Amino acid sequence: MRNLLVRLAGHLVRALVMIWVVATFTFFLIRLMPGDPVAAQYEKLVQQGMSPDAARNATRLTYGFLPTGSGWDQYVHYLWRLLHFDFGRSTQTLGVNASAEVLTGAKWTIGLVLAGILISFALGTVLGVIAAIRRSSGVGDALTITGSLFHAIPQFVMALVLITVFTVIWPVFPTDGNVDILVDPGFNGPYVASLVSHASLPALAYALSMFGSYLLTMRSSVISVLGDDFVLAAELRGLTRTMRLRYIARNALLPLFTIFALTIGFMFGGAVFIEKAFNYPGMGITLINSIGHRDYSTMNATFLLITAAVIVANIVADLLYTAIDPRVRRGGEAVA
Amino acid sequence: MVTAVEIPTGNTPALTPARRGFWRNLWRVLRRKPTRVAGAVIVALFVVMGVVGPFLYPANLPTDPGNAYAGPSGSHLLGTDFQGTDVLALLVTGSRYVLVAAVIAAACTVVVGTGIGLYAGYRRGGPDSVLMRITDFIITIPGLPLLLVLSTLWKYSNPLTMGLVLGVTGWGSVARAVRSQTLSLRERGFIEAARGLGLSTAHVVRKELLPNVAPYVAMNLLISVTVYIYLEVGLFFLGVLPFNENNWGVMISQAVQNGVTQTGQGLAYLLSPLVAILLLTLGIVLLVDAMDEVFNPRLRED
Amino acid sequence: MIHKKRSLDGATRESLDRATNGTGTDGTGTDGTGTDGTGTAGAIEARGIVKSFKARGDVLAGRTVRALRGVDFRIPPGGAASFIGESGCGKTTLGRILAGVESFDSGELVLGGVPLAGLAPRKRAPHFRRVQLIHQDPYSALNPTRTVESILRDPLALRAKQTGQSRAWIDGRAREVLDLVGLDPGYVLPRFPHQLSGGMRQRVVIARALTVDPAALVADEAVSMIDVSLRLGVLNLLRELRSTLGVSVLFITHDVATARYIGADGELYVIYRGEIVEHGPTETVLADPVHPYTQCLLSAIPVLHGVEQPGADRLAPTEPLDESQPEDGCLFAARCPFATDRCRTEHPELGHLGGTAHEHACFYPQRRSVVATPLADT
Amino acid sequence: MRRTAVAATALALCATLAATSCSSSSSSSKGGGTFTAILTQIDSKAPINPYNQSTNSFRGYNAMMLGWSKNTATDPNKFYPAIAKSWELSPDGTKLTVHIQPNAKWSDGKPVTGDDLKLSAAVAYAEGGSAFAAIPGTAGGTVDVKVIDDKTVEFDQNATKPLNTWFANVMTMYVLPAHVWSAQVPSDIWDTIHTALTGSAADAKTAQDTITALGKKLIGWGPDKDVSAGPFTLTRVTTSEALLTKNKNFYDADKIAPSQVVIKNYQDNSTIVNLLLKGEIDGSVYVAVSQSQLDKILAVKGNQVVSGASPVQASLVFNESKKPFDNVHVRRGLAYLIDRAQVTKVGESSSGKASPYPAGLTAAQIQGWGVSTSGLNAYSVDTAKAATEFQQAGLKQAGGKWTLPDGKPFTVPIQTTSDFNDWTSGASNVAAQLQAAGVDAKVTASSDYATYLADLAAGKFTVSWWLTALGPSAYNIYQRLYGAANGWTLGTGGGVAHSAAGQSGNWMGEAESADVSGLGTVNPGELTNQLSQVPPDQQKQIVAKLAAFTNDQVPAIAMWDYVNQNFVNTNRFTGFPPNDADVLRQPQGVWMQLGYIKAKAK
Amino acid sequence: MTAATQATTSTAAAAPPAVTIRDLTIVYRTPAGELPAVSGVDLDLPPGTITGLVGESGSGKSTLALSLLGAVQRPGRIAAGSIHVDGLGNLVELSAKSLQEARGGEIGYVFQAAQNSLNPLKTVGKQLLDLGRSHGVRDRTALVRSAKELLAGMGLDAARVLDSYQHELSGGMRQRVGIMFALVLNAHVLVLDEPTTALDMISQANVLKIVRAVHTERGLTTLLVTHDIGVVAEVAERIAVMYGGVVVEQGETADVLRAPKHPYARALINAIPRVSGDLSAARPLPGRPPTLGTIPTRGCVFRERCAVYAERQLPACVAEQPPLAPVADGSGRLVACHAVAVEDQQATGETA
Repeated sequence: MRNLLVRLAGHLVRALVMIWVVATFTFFLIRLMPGDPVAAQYEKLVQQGMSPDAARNATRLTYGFLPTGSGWDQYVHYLWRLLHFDFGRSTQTLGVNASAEVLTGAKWTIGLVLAGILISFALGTVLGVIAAIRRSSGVGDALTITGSLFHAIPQFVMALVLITVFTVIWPVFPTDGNVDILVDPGFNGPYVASLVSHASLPALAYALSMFGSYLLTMRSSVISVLGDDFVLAAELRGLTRTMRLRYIARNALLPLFTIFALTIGFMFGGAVFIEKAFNYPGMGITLINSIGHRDYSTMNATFLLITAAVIVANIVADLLYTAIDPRVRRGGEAVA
Repeated sequence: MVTAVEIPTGNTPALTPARRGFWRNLWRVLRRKPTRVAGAVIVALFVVMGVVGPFLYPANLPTDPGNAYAGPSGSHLLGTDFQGTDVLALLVTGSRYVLVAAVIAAACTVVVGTGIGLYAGYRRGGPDSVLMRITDFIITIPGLPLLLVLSTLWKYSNPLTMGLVLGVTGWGSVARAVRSQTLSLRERGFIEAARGLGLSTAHVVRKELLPNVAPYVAMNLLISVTVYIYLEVGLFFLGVLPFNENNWGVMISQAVQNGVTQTGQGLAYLLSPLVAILLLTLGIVLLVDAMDEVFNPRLRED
Repeated sequence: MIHKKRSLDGATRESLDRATNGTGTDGTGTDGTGTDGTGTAGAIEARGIVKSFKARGDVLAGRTVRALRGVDFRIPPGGAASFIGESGCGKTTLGRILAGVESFDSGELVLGGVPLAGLAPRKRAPHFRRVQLIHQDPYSALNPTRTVESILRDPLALRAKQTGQSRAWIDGRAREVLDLVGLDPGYVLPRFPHQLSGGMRQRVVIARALTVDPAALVADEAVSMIDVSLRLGVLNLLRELRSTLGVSVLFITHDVATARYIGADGELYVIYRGEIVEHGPTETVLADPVHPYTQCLLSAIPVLHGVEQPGADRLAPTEPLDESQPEDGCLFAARCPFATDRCRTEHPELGHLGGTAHEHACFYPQRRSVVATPLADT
Repeated sequence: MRRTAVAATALALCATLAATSCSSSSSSSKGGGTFTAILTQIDSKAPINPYNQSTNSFRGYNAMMLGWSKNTATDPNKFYPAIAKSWELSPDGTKLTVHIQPNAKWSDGKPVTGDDLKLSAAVAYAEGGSAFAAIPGTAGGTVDVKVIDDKTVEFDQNATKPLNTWFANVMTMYVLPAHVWSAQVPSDIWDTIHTALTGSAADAKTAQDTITALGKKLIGWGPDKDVSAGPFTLTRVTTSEALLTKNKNFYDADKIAPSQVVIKNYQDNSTIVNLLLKGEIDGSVYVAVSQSQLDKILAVKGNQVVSGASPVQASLVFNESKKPFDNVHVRRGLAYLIDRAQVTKVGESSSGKASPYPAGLTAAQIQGWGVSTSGLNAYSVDTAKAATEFQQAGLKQAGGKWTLPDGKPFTVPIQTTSDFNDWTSGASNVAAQLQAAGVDAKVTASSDYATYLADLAAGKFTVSWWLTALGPSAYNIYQRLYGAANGWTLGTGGGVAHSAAGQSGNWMGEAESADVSGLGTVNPGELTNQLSQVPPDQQKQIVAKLAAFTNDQVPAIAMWDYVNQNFVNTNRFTGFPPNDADVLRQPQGVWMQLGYIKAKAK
Repeated sequence: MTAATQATTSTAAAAPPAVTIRDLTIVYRTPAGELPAVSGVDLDLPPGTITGLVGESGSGKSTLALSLLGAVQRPGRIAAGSIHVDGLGNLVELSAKSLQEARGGEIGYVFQAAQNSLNPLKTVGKQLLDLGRSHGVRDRTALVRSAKELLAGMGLDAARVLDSYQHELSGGMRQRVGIMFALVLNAHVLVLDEPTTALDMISQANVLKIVRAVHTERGLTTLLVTHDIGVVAEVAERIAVMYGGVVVEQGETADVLRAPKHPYARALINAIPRVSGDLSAARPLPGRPPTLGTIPTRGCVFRERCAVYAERQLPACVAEQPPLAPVADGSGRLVACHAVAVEDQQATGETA
């Protein structure tokens, strides 16, 4: 237990440092971007038919939400606010807390990502075990090549295909949004069903684009575990096949936690593609919009949130590892 | 494994000439499986397309707005685009930007990733900590969002910048993997022996460590190419990259924006670059399988 | 394919001497302290070497394992010393320290007459290079991606660069060292390590060590991973190198018989928990061990029933080493069948046995006949 | 049995998926009384505050103005009644008396009164409405708002610098419920406003700061529960949709057929097209679609398109600070080379019409302002005329390629942005046409519109896309060509000053004036500024003059006029406005208020 | 020889063998075709004895050991022959289910010490329960009790060990746990594969002492596979020497060690340095042990390294692999050598 706490403390310190670095990096990077929120808003208003004067007036307020002072002052101010979990105000939805903006989207993205991970993990590991056990047969080869291909096919291609198939050719899934607005919100059947049906295609896109990498990792992991002595030992002790498979699977799963952490970052990044393709209002859409509107606070908050998600995933993966692997949990060394 | 039987990989472990040319060796390994040959042929085809292809067409491709979104026909094998330009011509002339950028990015990733991974893993201690923190940063910072922001900063007027930017943001996981491989190789006696013999760090890294991580590096190089092609094309798909030259990403982006997925009109325009990418991916996937054997003399034997 | 060891013809020997001398002057050139390539050039001396490791996985607790607790020994040029002890006794660490791949906390190491304490790490390197480590595992000691030729060529090329030798010299020398270890250069040079047997691999490792004209070889369990029928060949090789090249050999093992085979005319050191508990001429210690630990160790050697008869005082095996056992008093007290209260409280120092070269660290030294002896009728 | 558990979850998920795939299609057709519309971005975190750019207060649905502009080309002051049932404007245009709909009530049952309007005006000051600037001496600014009685309110304009746009600006003021908003607004707000407008310099400054601070506070605020005077109230909003329910208290509730309205987020063109293809949208805003998409959409049962002229035009504008584009002959020559019909076909095939004349006006505007087309040059494709113009500019033709006088190749870099597909497609076609004519044209794109605008304003581009003819007011239209972007800014004395190319945001780099045969020396910025001050009949003359000037000088080559293409679906509702109805330029909520859109008889 | 060994040896002579291997051939599929790792081996394990099976790498000894559990790993398979185990019948013909039950049930297997034969993620106790479940053991408390007894008998803190993970056990402890697993279900045949390799001398002595003790206590039939003749000499009554997939000599340990007949057995014994006696008595063996691909397919497998062949060049050595046949001295020793056969013939010829 103490071991675990020490690990956790170390993680937290590193996480904070990393968040600071990313916060700093993005802060300055974002300020290098050409364009400013006022100009972007002004043009939009004028195109919506507002007169130039009116548009100028309407955008004047936005200036009030832009940081002032030297770059350094802005940075210090920004860090100071970060310490209070204040991510600043959005300039796109003027005056609204950037963190609220991002969290609204993040909620949906996290749901999708988790669903995607769950499906791809289940699919990938099961197929990975099969591919490993049947590795010298055609089934194994086919699975491996399929895994590699799916691993390579990116999310947006997957999304395009799914959209074309399931909303145009065979329209069984809704095309956009996260829930049917007409359904009363709350924990009731139709609402949950609506949530699920809206999430299914994007989640599937995630899953299909991810399971290949789980499959490949699981395959090589199982192959390596199959070579471990204890597997043969279990056979020679007369353990049943199911029991042995369970031994193998549990040991083979360990390396997947590391991959899992990497995947999280990848999936949150991929949210931009998936959400854009399915018009699913998550963090990716928030990010695209905030970039388009040069909404600095929201951009910063999005970056930090994704970073935090990756870091948390890493920590979770490590803790899972610790929980499952007694070699880590109960001190690092053997007695002799 | 308990099985103490040493299973030979071939009929006779007699002399394998050691210093056989790399290419001959490659060919030998490829020949073992038809899938590998297929992969190599596909990849070679695309290389030729990227290198030679653009010279076959005029700098400015002819347009024919009256014949936009045409389906495949005798005069336009893969149909036409939104202003009646031949899709095949676009595909061929557009391959160079995409491929060059992806190869540069992959090379960048592999060179930086391997370099840092090897150095950090071999050196350990201070340099390792510093480099790994940088690597963590590269891994942690969300890549695609970063590219979205960078795409407003850079003009990506040529594949070189495109490739460099992609590569610079993507080397983290390679570095980490190479480092952990290096750490485990470091425990192997031959590294210790090389140091004991007074061989320089440069020598140890280049001659002892590098050949042992080579299969991994080669696989990554190949796979990175596909990853970067997709990333590039994905950015074009998102519409965040300016299109300054013909390339596949622009084709997909234009086709999708023109509603090909909805109307089916100009399907060939959308599918051509997609299929090209998938084919290249398949080629690379099939080829990757051979890398272990190419670089590992132990597996290479007949 | 290991062809019969050729006796060195005059020309080879001459070139060898030249090379050895070359190294000597090279060494002096860099550090200014003299070795003349004859007398004490190869002497290795250790005084009070101490080394502790941090236990891994427990950063905050900072528990340390004391691998070596002040080890002294001296090996003359061309001499042999064997270090025996059970796993975890620190013998491997000692070998690695001698070869310069591991650092040590305190103590003094003198290589070829040069004390290393005052030297900067860079200056130490050439001296450590003269002590070459032969790993236990010949499979991992050779880079699997390179041919034997390329493996041997690199250290030779470095040497050639330093001494201004030609390419031809490198080729010739590569063949020479292979000849020395009893391998056929024509067969071995173009091959990859995996194409060689364990014994041949270990010979290549030795050949590689010889490329730098070492003063000493540290052989850490050098034959334990080699097939039984091939072991003796490698052991013989080490013996021959001692006599033909004047290389001293440090043999580290838990297998007393092989230690005896290599170093019957040398010194035997028995290490227990980082301390030397008994030391003396090999045959003396084996025939008349006085420390109970040595006696336990020797008692554990299997007896070839039918060919040998067990020693009259053979001891029953003790429990294995447990690092958590108390460290005050004699370190062996907890496992010692003869321990008294004094043993548990007072730490015995290494002392000479009745004015002989035989040293021990026991309050109650008593000779016991624990080693099996050949049956008279065979 | 952990693995089995995972598998079981996966199965359960699949089961739900299968179950919902059916229910989702049924839910979309549920409620014949639901009208599904598309609007711009929806943000569930946005406040119910019409002033916020992202808002859950939707104009025409739950956000009401005093009147709905007819957006006619010639007279921006034509309005349909909204909260204002009727109004009187004093002859000098400085005093507006508004009569509130007698039945107007908020959705919580409280009547809409003059106090509501007065508070709305106060908020407008804080949020920076065009007619409500808390800065002394602002031209066209409101100086006072008087509540005459419960249902009558008077607005007064700054009499010293009146503008003819003031009336429209006041009429487009959002009406907010005072009983909801007053808690957010200090009770002495009008004192502060008056101080800001008339107080001593120091006091005014303090008052202005107070108002600005209030504006900052208010902009992000919105009531938790919607209180609307419009036909609908907001029920709930998700991140991509908003649900509005019919407001029983709306003064014209009888006219409103739908019992609820779903407003969908306009995030991405293709998702909208997908929805249209499913026949799920009852009324859309302008959606740019390709010809093939249009065909496919219209093939869906019930889908129809209602289109009208749109006061928006896509043009290629020149940066005249870059040589040789400062030379009018070069610009004219290029205009002669480009087949605008072809560009339109490639770029905006279904929702664009090739602009007939490069004059800064759309075809509808030319007609509306009665500009004589006889004097306008259509710049029909004519290589010979182009050659003549180029030669006049000193360009040379060698081997079919045009070169600059110094022999360097004549290149036309066309800038576009990846954000707009029609622009990029159009640009490639322009480039292809020019290349065919021996002009080395090249397309480059900015990664996004914000970058494009920033680079544009920085004067980095040579030839770039620009939306022109943005109406409806003539002043607005020519502001796009002869406003700040070209260096003409309002001086302190009310006149117009011109800054040199590259300065004060003058990225088009036009000269202050030019000689045009038949018109003499014209300062277009001066003329444009006059448009905001003179009555309509005088505006007509100025517009004609500016059209001729623009047509002659070609600071921009108009490519196409956008067609305001609204998709509607007649499966559930009928009675949509006819083509070209002015109401098409307002949201469908306004259509309903004006009596359009009826439930379809079953 | 101790009294105990004498006693068991004498019973061995009376009772039928507990394990009878006849003409066993095990082949591995390789790119070069199926190659035999074990060819035509006959071996008897008399009940109550410890038989030491000695050989170098590639001799086929581990494959043979695995075949005793019907667990030859792919790509290997039993191509011919039979393995009769007392109470089970011919293993080669058993169903997968019966084989699974026999493993760990009737036949216990102990791994090399360096190998991690335990699931690293589960405690010994949990794995014990898994074992019980796999073998349909109902009475878990009895299972745990007998495991504890076994462990305590081997000098371990049973409760602590059952609660430990593999990495918390030392090499010697793991080996004892391995023995516990092999015997906890009351196996009567015990196969030990290199049980002391990679252990140091003291641990090795401990393990051997335990092997000896449990063997006697439980009346087991034990096969001890090792490359170390010393280990066999210490505990085994009988010894079988394997080379190139063939048993070349078999007999009472003391007899074989005292006077090995087969040139390989002789050379192997001579190649071992000893702690006492004449150092120069040790002689290296030339050549290298064959691998699967280099085992001669015709003639004697040892021919290439054989000193006798080098000297006498018997044509039979080239022609065929000599059968394992009893030597004429009546000691019950079996040797597979043409030269020995010829000598015997000459000897019997002379006496006759």
